[in-house]
Amino acid sequence: MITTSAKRIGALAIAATVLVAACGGSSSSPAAAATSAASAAAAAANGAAASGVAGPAACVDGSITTSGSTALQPLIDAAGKAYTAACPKSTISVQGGGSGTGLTQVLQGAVQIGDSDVTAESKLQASDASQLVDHVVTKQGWVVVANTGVTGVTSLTSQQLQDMWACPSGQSAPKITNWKDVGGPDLPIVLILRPASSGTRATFKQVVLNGQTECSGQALTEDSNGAVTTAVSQTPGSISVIGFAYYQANKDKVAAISLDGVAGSVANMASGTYKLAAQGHMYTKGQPTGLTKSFLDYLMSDPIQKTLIPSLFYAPIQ
Amino acid sequence: MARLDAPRRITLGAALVVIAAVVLLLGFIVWRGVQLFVVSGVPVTQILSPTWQPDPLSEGTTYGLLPFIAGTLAVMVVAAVVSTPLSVGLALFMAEVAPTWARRIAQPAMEVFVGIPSVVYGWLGLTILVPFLRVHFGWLGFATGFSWLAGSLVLALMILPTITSISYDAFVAVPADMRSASLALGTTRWQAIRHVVLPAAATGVATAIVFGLTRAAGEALAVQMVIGNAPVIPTSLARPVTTLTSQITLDMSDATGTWNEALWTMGLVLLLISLAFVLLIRWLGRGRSQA
Amino acid sequence: MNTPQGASTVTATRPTPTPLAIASLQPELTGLDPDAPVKLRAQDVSIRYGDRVAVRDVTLDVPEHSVMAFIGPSGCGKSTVLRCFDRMNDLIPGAAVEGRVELDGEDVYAPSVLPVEVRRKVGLVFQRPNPFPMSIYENVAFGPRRHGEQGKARLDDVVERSLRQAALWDEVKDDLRKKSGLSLSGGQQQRLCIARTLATDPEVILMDEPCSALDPIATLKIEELIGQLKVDYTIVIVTHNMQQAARVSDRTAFFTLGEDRAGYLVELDETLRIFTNPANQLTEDYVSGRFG
Amino acid sequence: MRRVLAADRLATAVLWAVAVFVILVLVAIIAYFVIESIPTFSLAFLFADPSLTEIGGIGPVLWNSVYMLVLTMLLTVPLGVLGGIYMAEYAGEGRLTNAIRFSQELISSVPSIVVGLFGFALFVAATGWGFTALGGALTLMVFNLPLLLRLSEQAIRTVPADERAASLALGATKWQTIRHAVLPVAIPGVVTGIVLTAGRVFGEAAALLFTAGLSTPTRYDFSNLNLLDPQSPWSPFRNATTLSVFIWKSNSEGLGNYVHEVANMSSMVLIVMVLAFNLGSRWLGGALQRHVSGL
Repeated sequence: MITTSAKRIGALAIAATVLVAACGGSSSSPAAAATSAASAAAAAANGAAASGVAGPAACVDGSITTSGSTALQPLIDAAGKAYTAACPKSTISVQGGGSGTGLTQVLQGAVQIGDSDVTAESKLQASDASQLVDHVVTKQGWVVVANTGVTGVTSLTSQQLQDMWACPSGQSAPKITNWKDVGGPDLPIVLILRPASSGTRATFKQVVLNGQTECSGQALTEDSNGAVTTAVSQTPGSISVIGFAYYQANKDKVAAISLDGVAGSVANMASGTYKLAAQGHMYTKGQPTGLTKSFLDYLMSDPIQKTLIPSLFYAPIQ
Repeated sequence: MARLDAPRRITLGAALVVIAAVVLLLGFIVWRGVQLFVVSGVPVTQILSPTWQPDPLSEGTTYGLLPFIAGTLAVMVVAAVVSTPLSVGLALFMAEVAPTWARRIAQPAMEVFVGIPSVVYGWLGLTILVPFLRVHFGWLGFATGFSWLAGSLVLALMILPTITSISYDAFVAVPADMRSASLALGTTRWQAIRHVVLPAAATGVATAIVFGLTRAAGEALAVQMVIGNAPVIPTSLARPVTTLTSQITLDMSDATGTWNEALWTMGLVLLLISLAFVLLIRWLGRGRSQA
Repeated sequence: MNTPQGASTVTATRPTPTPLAIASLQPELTGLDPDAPVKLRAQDVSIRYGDRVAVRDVTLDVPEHSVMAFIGPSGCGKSTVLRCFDRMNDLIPGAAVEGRVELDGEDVYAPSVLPVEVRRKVGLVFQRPNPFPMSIYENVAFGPRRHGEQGKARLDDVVERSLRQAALWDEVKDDLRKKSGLSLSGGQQQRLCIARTLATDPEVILMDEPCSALDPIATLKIEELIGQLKVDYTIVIVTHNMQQAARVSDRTAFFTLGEDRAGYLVELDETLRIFTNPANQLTEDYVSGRFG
Repeated sequence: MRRVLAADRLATAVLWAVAVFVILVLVAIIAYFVIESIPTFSLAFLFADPSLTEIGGIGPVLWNSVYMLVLTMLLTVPLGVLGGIYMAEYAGEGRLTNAIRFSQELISSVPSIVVGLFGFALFVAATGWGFTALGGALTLMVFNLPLLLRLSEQAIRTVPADERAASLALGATKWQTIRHAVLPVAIPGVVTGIVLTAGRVFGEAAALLFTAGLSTPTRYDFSNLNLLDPQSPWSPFRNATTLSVFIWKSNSEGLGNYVHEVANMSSMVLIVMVLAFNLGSRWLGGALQRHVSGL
């Protein structure tokens, strides 16, 4: 376990982190400060132009890294860019890696914020999860998408999806293996899964499959939203689940399928009628301070919740 | 031990770093790799199960590594089978047949081949090979293109320069005398290659192939991009399979707890596979030095 | 072709016919058969490596069932000339042969002639013993096998006969298949190489300093062997060792380097004559040890 | 006879065909990337910041590749060359030498993903550094050091024994001999070894996924020379996605629109860099050889 090893060398590690963070945070040699100030205006203009989003009310200097959910990544990345564009003396590195990465790494202190599609309690041992503080910053949704060659299927029910995805006990194949059984062309269904450890897969399993196990034996498994999108766009008869933002960026490459008659849209998600959605969590180890706190506060502020979040196809937290 | 002068001590220290790194690496991987059994109490025999059901939320959690081990070996062996004739043929060409001008092209070309990063091969496989297999060989069962064969072909290309350059060295090491002797007996060039050069270089070529296999077993990203990553025992070249390395890259970042420990166990298994190859290479080398 | 230089111009300093004619004048002295047909012939042969002329304008005849020795200082092109008889020069990039090389009156460089065919009739024994890294038996059987001989009994016969001819049979007969050719001593290895050549049933055996890597006793054995082999074969031997040339050969050709660093044939005569009363001053100087 | 000759001709033809095929594949790969890149490539791509939503650029990751290369080499070269000197000059045959050699062979066959896991556990988690260029460089060192040590050893071993004997006969000490007689002659070989090792840093991705990080900070301020400041592009204590990792990442995390173009152009840049490296090293090796032998 990573955690035990980390604990053992804990004291040393914390000392090192503090040292590095301290040096990093307080470092502003006169020369660097001058240059930074000079480029601040340009950078701010640049950033604002790029995101069209106002920066935070007050800047905090420093450097933080967030990692985790690739579904949340576009949002946090854009927010981070908007923040650092306005505050040139801060650095916010946004990494993907997956929800488990985010949770594990924030627990280890490797990053300051861990982004996750699922709660820490569902991923970590209770003793570890209790060290983390949850910040729900947004609501995110996923769209069931199929290859564009699958015509005539615009909506599927949860039951149909279960029959396509889940293995009846003792069976090695799902009940429905051909699109013609759900009103589509005579074409075998190719399931494309995310890794079993992914938050997207966990949410889909919980919300749509009622916890039934996927038939992974004959399915493809792809690493991330991006890889899934590529695979679905290429593979005839394929079906998978991707985040709203990834769908919006690839509308012409994959075909969206409504769930129980409800289209996957920000409005439907915000109103609560679209069920394939989950809260976006950002975890810190203990209460946040400094730039971490400032950034989390910024994420809850109007420019993000009212402007950026809808523009990137997430839903705001009321 | 005699007293060491300063330069000797310093250079020795540098060399010892290599041993230290190996000991540390072995220690770490072994330590983390056995956590699955020691801490989580999973029986060692369970890793030989064909069922990979690591999700703690599902019932019947089973950490069977057989699909990954079998997949790794399967992908690797087919890659070697595809790559060996090409690379040994190319090495023979460069060593025995090529006129000077052709050698001047082939040699730097091999170096460039070695230099192309594996992600580039993976990307090529994903954008060209996978669709190609699906479109043109769909009738053979390549429903998606992501397949055992796709992984093996990408790997075959990647290990080609490795096998080529090592077997080239083996061919060049065969004394020119041997070839002349054969030719002077009135054999054709091919007879000389077939009956003198190839047998004399056989252990060198075998070593080259094992080196290629080692590299194939360890490659992660390129394979993961084209193989489909289905945790099943490989049965058809046209179906998706998975390997130890690709499962590690897929799950390492997201898996926690016992699941995470199982991934480290996969790392340990990989390490044991490469250890076996190193011993095999040493054994081959010993055979050669005795001959 | 250029105007003839080398051999012809040099011998022209004495009003005598060609060297071969001299030999034929004294059959009773040498025991040579003046009517023996010519086995190998080089006529105005020049050999170049790229731009460099290695040997120029060599003309000589080797009669059947005799031994001819090539002697001369290092780099004079003896081996180069030797190797044009079995077209082994073809293997050197950039090597080009001009003039005419004949085996039994046929041009071995004619476009229709394959090197492989020439080499089956003309065997070559190398300076350093070079047995294959396989058993003694396989070494000897190598040539016949490649030439299509499959029958085990016949192969056994060929191996035994060749090893006997090479005077090696008694020393190796007990571990023909057990021992590697490389496990033999240097002299044995060289005799194995000779046996290997004999097994292909050649008509001519070329030997390129076959004893230079051997000790005196092994050398002696090889020399005895050459004496026995000339009954059935035509032999050309390149040697640095003048006593060896004197001991084993019937005729001797002396080569040297010209001003232009290209080798040429100075004189060819029966061996006794070359070592006792050579026609050319250069030859005299060389055989008497004054240069070379 | 005829069959034998036919077999010879056939075999020759097959070997030619194999060679032509392989070279054509290589040419096709390079041509593919060049052709695919031309429509979208601009010089700005080399310097601009990456973007999730538009084509962006690879400025920072290119810088990171170079930075990681230099950092890794700073760590690897002194140890590798000194270790090579030990193996070539001091080590006799013995258990220690055997252990070092076995370690070399073992590490060079350990999958890079396993080395990456090791680096993650040690340099990321245990040290508490998080994902840093330094952690990545140390990880790369772990599996480049044995290679460099081996190559330097070989280069030093090829120096003729006469050179050593001559120096020792003049009364020089062993170290003086190594320093002034052996090393100067071995330098071209050692440099070739260094370049070969360096080439692997460019291409490595799997070992860096879990060590140097996947994020690409933007807005590098090159006047910030504070090496401990994670904002400084010069600092080893910062995330450093290299070009190879970036290609993998853009496939898996890119938002979609320009993934193809970005990955193709990045691959082309990577291949061109590797090519340049190769040619450069040949040229450098040749020049050094002439320089040394001319002395």
